[in-house]
Amino acid sequence: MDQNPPVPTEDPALLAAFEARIAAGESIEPKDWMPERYRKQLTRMMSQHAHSEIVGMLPEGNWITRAPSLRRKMSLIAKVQDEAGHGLYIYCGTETLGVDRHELVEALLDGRAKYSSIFNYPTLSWADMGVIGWLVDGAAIVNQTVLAKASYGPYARAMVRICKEENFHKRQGYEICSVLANGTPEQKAMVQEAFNRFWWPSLMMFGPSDTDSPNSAELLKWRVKRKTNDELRQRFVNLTVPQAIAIGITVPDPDMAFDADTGNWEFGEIDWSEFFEVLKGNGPCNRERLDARRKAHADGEWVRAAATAHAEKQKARSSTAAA
Amino acid sequence: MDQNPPVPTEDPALLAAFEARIAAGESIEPKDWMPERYRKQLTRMMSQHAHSEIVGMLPEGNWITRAPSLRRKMSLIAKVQDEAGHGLYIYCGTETLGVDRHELVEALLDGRAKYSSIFNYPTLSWADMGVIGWLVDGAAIVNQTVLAKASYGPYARAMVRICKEENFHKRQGYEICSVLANGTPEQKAMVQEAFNRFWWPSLMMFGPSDTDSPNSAELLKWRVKRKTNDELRQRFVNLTVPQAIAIGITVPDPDMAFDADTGNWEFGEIDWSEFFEVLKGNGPCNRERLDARRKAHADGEWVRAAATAHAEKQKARSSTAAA
Amino acid sequence: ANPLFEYLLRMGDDRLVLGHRLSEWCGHGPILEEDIALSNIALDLIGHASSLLALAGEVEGQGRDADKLAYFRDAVAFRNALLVEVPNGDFAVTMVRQFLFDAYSVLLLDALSRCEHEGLAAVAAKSLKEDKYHLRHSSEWVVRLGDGTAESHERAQKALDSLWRYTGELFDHDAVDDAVAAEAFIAIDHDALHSLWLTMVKDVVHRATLTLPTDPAMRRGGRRGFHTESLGHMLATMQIVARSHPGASW
Amino acid sequence: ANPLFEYLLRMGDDRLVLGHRLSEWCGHGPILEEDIALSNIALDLIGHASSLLALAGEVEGQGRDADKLAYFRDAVAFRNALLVEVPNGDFAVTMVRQFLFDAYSVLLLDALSRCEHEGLAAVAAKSLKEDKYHLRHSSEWVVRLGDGTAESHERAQKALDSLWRYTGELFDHDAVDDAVAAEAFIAIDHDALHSLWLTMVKDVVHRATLTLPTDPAMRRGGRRGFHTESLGHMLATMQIVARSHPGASW
Repeated sequence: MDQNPPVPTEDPALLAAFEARIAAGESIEPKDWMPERYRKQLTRMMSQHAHSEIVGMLPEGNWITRAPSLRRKMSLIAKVQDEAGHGLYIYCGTETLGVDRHELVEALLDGRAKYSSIFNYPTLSWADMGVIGWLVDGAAIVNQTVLAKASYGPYARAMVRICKEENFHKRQGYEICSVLANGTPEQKAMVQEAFNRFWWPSLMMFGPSDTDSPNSAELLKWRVKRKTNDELRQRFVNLTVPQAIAIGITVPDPDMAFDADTGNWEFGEIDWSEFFEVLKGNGPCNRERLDARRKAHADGEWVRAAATAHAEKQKARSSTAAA
Repeated sequence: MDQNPPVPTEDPALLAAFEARIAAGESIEPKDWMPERYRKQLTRMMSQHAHSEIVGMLPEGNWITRAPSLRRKMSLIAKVQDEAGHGLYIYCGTETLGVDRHELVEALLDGRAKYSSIFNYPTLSWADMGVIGWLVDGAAIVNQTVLAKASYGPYARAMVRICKEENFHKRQGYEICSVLANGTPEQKAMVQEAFNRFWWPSLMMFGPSDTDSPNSAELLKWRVKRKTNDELRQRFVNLTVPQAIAIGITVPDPDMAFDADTGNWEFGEIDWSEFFEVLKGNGPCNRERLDARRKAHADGEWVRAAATAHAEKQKARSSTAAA
Repeated sequence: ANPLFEYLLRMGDDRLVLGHRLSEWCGHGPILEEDIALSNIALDLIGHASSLLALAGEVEGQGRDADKLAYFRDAVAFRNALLVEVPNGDFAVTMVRQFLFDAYSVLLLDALSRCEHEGLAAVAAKSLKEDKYHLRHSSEWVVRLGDGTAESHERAQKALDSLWRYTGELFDHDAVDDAVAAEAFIAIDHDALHSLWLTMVKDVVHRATLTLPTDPAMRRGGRRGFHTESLGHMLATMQIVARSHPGASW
Repeated sequence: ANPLFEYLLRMGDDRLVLGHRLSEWCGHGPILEEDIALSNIALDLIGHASSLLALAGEVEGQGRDADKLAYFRDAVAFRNALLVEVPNGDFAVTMVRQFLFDAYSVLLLDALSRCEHEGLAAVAAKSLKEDKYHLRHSSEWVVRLGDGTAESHERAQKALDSLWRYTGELFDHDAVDDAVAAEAFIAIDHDALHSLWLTMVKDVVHRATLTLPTDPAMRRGGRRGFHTESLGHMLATMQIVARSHPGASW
């Protein structure tokens, strides 16, 4: 999908009407006219989001078989299952924009489609399960709460539904961390170490400063994006740092300091080179994530073929029966 | 391989000379004349022994990756490696009888060849590693010490070499059990439970009472077999029971009692139905053992083909170079 | 020594082990919708296991709760049937294994929901609803695979042939069953159960255009702790974190 | 905090993890003679690991012996290079991985056998002999596979392509290396090592009729505990018995 195709010639009257609707805060629905670029941007955002949910099942799925209590095991299965459901739901949303789900899946497996960079980090301890719920779902919620007022109706509504579940996941993740932070010395060390690994990558989830982000201006204009990356990132930091303090977790940032005037927790410079490496496909797990999805897809080929064949046989039988 | 083929007509003079040599305690070597049945019996015994060593790598190989100390890990790898070496050595021995190793392997993978029944039992705890060394190698040694005086030279010599290593394995196995028996309550329970599982099956390793064993009479005559199954079994029990008592392990046999007159530890009735089920292929692990060997063989096909292809290329190159 | 404890362990371990096996599919299913379905079933089964093991722990009366039983017993102490511990294999093995178990479980729980042990009857009744969904799902898949493509048919038949030997154990009855019948009024007619199960299975196998295997020798031992070598490896993964932090809370 | 301890951990963990991976082949090798050879190499490596970890524990001075370090650390505390933890894959992956490591290890141990830390120099000298056999064995196999059949060639190339990204890490040098050079007089010229290694590798790759991969981005992190997701699963199996009986002797 092009990021910057030549701007197709849109009917100026239609375009003006469209932008007026946006400015008035109206919801754009599937059957409404929309500029081609708007359709493309929405497709890109929604498909990236869906891919993120699907790929996001893997880092957490990695710990299901090792979850240390039956309750945590069940919660984790349910969380991963929710993510699959979110992915499905958003894929259905992309279909309202005229995109075939199978094309999207192919783009993902080919390595052409993007998904949230955070899922290219490996999960190395049980504590990652708490930290991911807390920080990653937490960051996603900050992003999505705002998207819930996005101009495209199906996307906005999907965000409302998904946010509800993700708020629950975030609370559960924080609870896991809280129990660990109040546990044995080994558990305390485990959760601090996990937090140290995920802190900066979760700040990077909001994307680079908008001056560096090619899509931002357009998306803000169309109210697809409602806040800048930096604004959202700051909101996330302000929410999260007190939570960390409350359970005795240290933020691995020597430059972090509370600014009483702004009410912001000021933080240090982000090393964006890591982010761009991950985006390029050179993150810790990029290859493993894609390999896992490809394997599942390839291994499942005969199963899907069987389901299709059986459905066709059933159809043929009922036609015959009806005839 | 037939157990009871029609007796081929052997030259009575050659047969008489052969039996005289046996009676005199002479060693029969590969180039000596031997009755066809003798050749067949030896091939059967030796190939079963080789197969047993190879299949026997699996129950112990099952715990290499979980060995709880570096020293035990290394010992176990070495033990399994020794077994592979024994198998190889005996396969070479069968080649002196004119049998192709690949035919033997094929017979094993096809399920046509026999191997010691004991290896059809699964290894379910770390303590099994101690118990197997102690009881299974222990029983094998009792069998083999006698076979070391067997009439067929290559087999007798193989037994001498192998027995040396197996004595070491037996002592190591007993030492593992001793440490467990003197360890934590959980370790004590673990080794007692493992002993309970392997006791009766190791008694069965000596085979049924000779009245029930089709090959015994002939093998005794030809000094391939030197003692009856029951004699060997009793010897094993007499050796082993005091060893168990010494480390506080209870033999799971309510009928066990020491007979001061004979000096034998008398033991209860063996349930031979289990043995015959295992022989028939219905033991706990028969299928898994064969599946594992078949998989290794099948997965290794391309590797063996590569080695052959490369060797041929090398040969062609040196011929060309020489030419 | 405590037959009701043993009995509940058997039921709890069946569902814990099977639920864990199913959970190994998360994120690796052949279809997204199926990933969700398998996760659902895994969730249900682990929930049932949780209730059953909790009940077992109460009956044992030595302070062991469901987690203690799940995470701190070795393989030889597990009492699940061998069927549920066999590795997932391909999707056909997973679905055939599931179907063979679901058919048994629905019949068993239906009978148990009417037994006189209140605690067990309640758990059975509650779990039965979900089991019926499981059975519908797995039998539909067995039919889909058996009567799908040539490849899926072959895989399904292979699965059925290799798993059949584990089905006898589900209907065994021993001293533990006799004791709970006498002491706790949990009286299951195993032969009748087996007969009903066979009828259900034959029907689905037939609709799936598969062939019912002829009885090979049945493999048993799980009810007495004589497991296959797979269980130990499965438990290594399942228990490692809990065992690495004895006494810790999660 | 203790760079020499970190350094020895890196070396010990490399050989422990690689030795463990190789030991997974026992009983499953493609040829009986090769089963024996792989076991031999696994044995040697675990022996080297044992010595190195014992030395590490002494240097750390907190009472941890080799077993304590091997069995009671979590994945994030391991310091092996990523190359050695990747799953065995097929025989080509195993052999290529082995060759890439053996070439590095022989050069490293040769240099270390002359370093001024007596304990380490002794371990290095002793291990070097065995490593040379390993290198001969693995390079012969890489050639055999690369210049064998079309299938073995393809598998060997695939293996090389997928493992190449882990080789950069072997020659990284960081503050730990600087510190041990300064404090313990263990000064390895990593660039020179890399250069020599590349020469050896190119020679074998050429004889194997394989193509040297072009540098993709290198994967690193093992030296700081940022492992792949494979290591944790490997350790679950490796450590489960020891962890289940804390404080016990074996």
